[in-house]
Amino acid sequence: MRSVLVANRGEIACRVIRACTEAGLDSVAVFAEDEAGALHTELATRAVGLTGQGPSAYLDGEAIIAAARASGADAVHPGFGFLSERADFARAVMEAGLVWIGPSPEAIERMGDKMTARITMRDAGVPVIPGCELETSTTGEEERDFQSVLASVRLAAENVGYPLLLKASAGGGGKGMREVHSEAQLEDALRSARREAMTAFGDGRVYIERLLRKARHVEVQVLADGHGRTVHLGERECSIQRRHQKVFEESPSPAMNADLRARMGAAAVAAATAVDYVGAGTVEFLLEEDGTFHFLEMNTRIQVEHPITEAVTGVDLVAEQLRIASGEAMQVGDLHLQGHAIEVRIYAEDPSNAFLPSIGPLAVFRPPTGPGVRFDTGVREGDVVSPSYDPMLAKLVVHAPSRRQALARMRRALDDFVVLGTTTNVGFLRDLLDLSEVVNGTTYTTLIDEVFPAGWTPPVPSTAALAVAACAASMPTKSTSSNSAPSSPFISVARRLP
Amino acid sequence: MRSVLVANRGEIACRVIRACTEAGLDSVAVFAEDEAGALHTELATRAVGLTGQGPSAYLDGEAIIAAARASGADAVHPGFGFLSERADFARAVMEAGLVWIGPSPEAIERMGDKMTARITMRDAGVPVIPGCELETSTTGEEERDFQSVLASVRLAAENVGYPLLLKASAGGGGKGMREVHSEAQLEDALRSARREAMTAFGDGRVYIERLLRKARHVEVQVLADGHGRTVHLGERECSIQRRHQKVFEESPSPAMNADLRARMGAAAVAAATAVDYVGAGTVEFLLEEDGTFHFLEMNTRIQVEHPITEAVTGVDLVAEQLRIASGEAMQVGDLHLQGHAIEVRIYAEDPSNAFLPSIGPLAVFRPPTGPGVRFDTGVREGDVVSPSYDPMLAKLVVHAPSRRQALARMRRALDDFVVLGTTTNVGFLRDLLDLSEVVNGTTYTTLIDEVFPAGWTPPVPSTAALAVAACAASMPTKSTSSNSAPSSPFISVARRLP
Amino acid sequence: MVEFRAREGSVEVQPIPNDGGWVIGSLRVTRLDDVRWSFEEDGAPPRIAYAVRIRDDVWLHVDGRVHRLNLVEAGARGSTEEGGCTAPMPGAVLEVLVDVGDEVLAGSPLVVMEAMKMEHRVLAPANGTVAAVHVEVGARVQQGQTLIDLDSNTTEDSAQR
Amino acid sequence: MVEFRAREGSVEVQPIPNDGGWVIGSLRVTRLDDVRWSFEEDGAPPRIAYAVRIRDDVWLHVDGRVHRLNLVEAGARGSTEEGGCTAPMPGAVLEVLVDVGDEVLAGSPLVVMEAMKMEHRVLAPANGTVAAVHVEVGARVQQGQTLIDLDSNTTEDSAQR
Repeated sequence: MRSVLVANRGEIACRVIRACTEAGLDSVAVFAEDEAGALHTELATRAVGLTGQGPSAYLDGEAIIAAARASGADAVHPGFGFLSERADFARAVMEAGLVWIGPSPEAIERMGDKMTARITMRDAGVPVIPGCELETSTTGEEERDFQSVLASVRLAAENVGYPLLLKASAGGGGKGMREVHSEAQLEDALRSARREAMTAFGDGRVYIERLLRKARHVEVQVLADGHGRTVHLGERECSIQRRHQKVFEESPSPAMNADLRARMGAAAVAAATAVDYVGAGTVEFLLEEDGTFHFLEMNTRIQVEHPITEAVTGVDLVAEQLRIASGEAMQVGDLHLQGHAIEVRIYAEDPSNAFLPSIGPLAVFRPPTGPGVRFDTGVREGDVVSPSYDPMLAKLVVHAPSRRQALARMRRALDDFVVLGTTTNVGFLRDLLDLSEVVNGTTYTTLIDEVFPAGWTPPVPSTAALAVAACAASMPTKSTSSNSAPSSPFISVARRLP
Repeated sequence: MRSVLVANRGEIACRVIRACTEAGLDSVAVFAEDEAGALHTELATRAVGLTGQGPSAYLDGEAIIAAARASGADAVHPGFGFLSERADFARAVMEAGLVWIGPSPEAIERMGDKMTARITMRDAGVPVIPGCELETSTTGEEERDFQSVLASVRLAAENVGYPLLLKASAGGGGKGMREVHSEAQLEDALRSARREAMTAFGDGRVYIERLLRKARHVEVQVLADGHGRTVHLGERECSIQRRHQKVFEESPSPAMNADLRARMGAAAVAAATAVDYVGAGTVEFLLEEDGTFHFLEMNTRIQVEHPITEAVTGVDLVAEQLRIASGEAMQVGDLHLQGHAIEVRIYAEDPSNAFLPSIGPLAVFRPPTGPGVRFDTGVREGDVVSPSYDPMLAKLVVHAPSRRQALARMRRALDDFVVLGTTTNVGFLRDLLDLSEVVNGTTYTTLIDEVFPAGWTPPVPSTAALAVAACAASMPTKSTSSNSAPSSPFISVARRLP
Repeated sequence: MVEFRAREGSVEVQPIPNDGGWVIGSLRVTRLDDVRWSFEEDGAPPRIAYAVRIRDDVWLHVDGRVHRLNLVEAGARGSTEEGGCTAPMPGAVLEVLVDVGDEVLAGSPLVVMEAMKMEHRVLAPANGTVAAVHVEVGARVQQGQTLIDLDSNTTEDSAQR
Repeated sequence: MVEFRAREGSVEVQPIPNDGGWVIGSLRVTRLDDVRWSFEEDGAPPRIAYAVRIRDDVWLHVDGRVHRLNLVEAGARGSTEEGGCTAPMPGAVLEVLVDVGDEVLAGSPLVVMEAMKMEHRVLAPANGTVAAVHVEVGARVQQGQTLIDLDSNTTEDSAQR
């Protein structure tokens, strides 16, 4: 392995490219037409333009494999999202004679279809959430098909009981997932979940799980190499979510103890072993107040929140991915968790307006710095946030000796974070950190909805703030043109390091 | 303890101020007239101007105590350098009813006078370097006094043998220290060492130690609280120095093993205990190739290179200093070293011109970022480097799972570091990282002098570099005025966080 | 005179140029660079803020918080639409749930949009009758584009609620 | 035409404006923003550099390395002093080790300075005779200020070495 094509964009592309550089590997970035000059293209040894704008460019597996061949890359790292959990893409990469930096296509398939995953896990002795797989394979949009799916869903729902979760079998990241609290809501929820799943995954199949209230979302990081070793690297608590999107993650979980960690870790290793997993993966569980835990799903890729595990375990997960993909044994010692790490996701969204995605220029963008602060991003001051892509701009990670110190460090970091020109959730996150549930670590997945039922209200500016604003109003409007980077679809930019 | 005055400037002031904020304490910055608007003044809750320009302002203990009183601070953190190892200042702080964040004045005195420290350590069973203390107490500049000192130094030197080191008893940081390779050099060296020591410390006394060649500089971090607990936090290897100034530090030491660490750690704890030490301190040793180690000196303050210990131990040393000073027990568990950390010191100096300090605007200043990279600085783009202060601009610290990965990460970070407008040692450091001695960890204190006997030569620009430069030459010269910050000596600036 | 839209009504601020900076009541404001400002109140130490103007908004970071303040330009008032339901962001229309003449209650969904791979519902801002539908399924719309016109119910009705 | 001082002699570069950028031989250079530049050679992918001009110097960061390139302005040549020993940085004079008329060898110390709390020695650049001493102990000097004038020994002498 000498040169890795990173089939992604934004912060995770930058993260992987830096890991390649540090591993002595060349890196190849790809970019859509509307992302020429983006940070990840500059960090890479070489960058190749894709045809088309927006996410579809990054979803074109054939074009990406062609780019790998044209640029001399001999391996492909998919990051997360996009093609990372597409078994067909993994297979095509391997058939093109390239190294696929991820688990086998078979493992992706068995875990990617959530229904199959449920069954596999049950057979491996891993506890799953009470629920019901549906054998219906119809994925069409026709009303008659829909009515027949609805009938079987209604029947299954009666067995599982309300409230329940309707989940797309091909789903992930909250897409194609709907809470259903009564039979009356079922039809609308089913229609909407199937449509979202069809749009996102081209597969409208759904299944049902009992809705576990006040449960925690706790996931276990696993790592497996091609030499028969599979280990877990402790857990991440990701209970603070909004619309099933994680917002705040921490490691270790405040709900954890050594015995529970050993049991959940063993379950996660069993889950990975059941599909002959190789590489970095995450086994997600719901953890109930009484300590019962249930398999939720397995993410067969690097996770957004991987840095908090890196902080407390001292393991560089992306470096291990590269090492494992090149056929070496992992270099991971005994598990020892050091201190406490927290990640918050910085979204371009408006918490005071139903968290709708926001766009605009990053006219001022000064991320926090200092000891114990890690900031992973794919943007810099002067860039423009477009509506085409996922609104996650960055991940802010802190590591400190204790949970209390980590919370204090995160508050300090958020206070220091200056973003002007695009609305973000920074102020909302800062308020979130003061909630007693967050301070005490008694978090659960519906916390945000329950604490902010009417949304979040931004602070009223002080008189002094208005005075400064009035002076700033007399200044010329800040130029917000983005970098005049090359925009031809076939141009490629690169930086060569010595 | 509610509000801490930080009696320092630059990166260490910023470091301490952030620690105060995270500990829920207010912070008070002080600044010389030529440093109004400096970064540390902005980070603090409140900032107080001192009279005078340059280092002398920060050395005025009375003014600093007055500033603490005026601003309502109830504690003083000295950082390193300046007043940090001045027992009289520590005493004055305590007499003013303020908390001194450091060891007792008695401990500072006994370790600050290097001759007394040698004797104390010998008595405590800690091995010292073969050498000779000189009882001469004359500190005058008169030629007759000098001749009598010279006579006794000459006698002692014969006993110790050449080559030897002439060291100022009041010294530190390489000041007042001279290598003497033959009797012929003795007079010139003595005159020069005494003069430098008189200028820096107001105390010209010197002593003699045998010059240990190819020895490693290995220091042990200790932490002691007021509840009777003293621990060591592993070692730092600081062998790569230039003119006795550390340049590159790492932890753990490549020369260390568990047994040696236990023995050196025990010696360091014995050294601290011998002077009833409380707080964070560092016991420096010379480690010979055969594993023999000798006490060099104890630094009774936080050390420049403390971040590498923080990285591998997970302990926040400055937070512990604050905790211990407020009377609490330290919150440090069993020693567990995770991964490998390296620090390099970024100096405004010209490695191609005898490492002379350089000055200028930081016209472009883009520090490296990314996983495992910590950058502690007191400057930002647009600031101007003045000749008045120590030329250390920043510390670049990396943490990675292994030494090899840490070196790779540091190379990547140095490659990414853009500083234009002021000459720095970044290019030199980058070449240093490729030396086989650094790659293999076989470093010793005279490495730089031996590898770069004729200094360092910058790379020749490529044709492409010249072409870009020629285009940039056609642009208007970059405005390099510093921030038009308030400059009245009595003005104070502050930022209040919510 | 600078006027900002506030949660209710507007706020007027009159900075007076003075000695290289501005004075507003007991406050003194100084510009440090392109984006950094210093301000101090009588007796208190100066503090730092970041502020830039971008078109009709001033964006401000002070005391760890960001504010976006909308400038009311002379003669530009009343531009907010009454009864118009506009696209909250750029995206595609997935479903139109109402027809002209439909009576709707405040909060009921009118249009389903897709943006950034997520569905979003545009809700009725008040009780009313659909007066016009400006988009169809599949249409790409810009932020602020009017999707639906609503005739609000009479003031009497509203007052009764 | 732009001329830079090089280690030996000088280097001339002639950028030709072209299509919003410049062309220099087979290289094409484009400006991205205030400090960032893109350059590409025939066929190779573009690369990024940082470059700014500060008075008579261009500072450049490319391929992980910083270069400081001194511009030779028309008519500004020959300004480097021959035989003058100048202060390498601002600081204070601690000792003057020579008097007018002293013969000195290349590399022998002439003046001891103090700056940033460290001692530095100013050495003779060549063999010669001290022609003038411009500073005394305690004087504060600026960077580049002439401290000592040296009459270099004759060309024959130098040639013999």
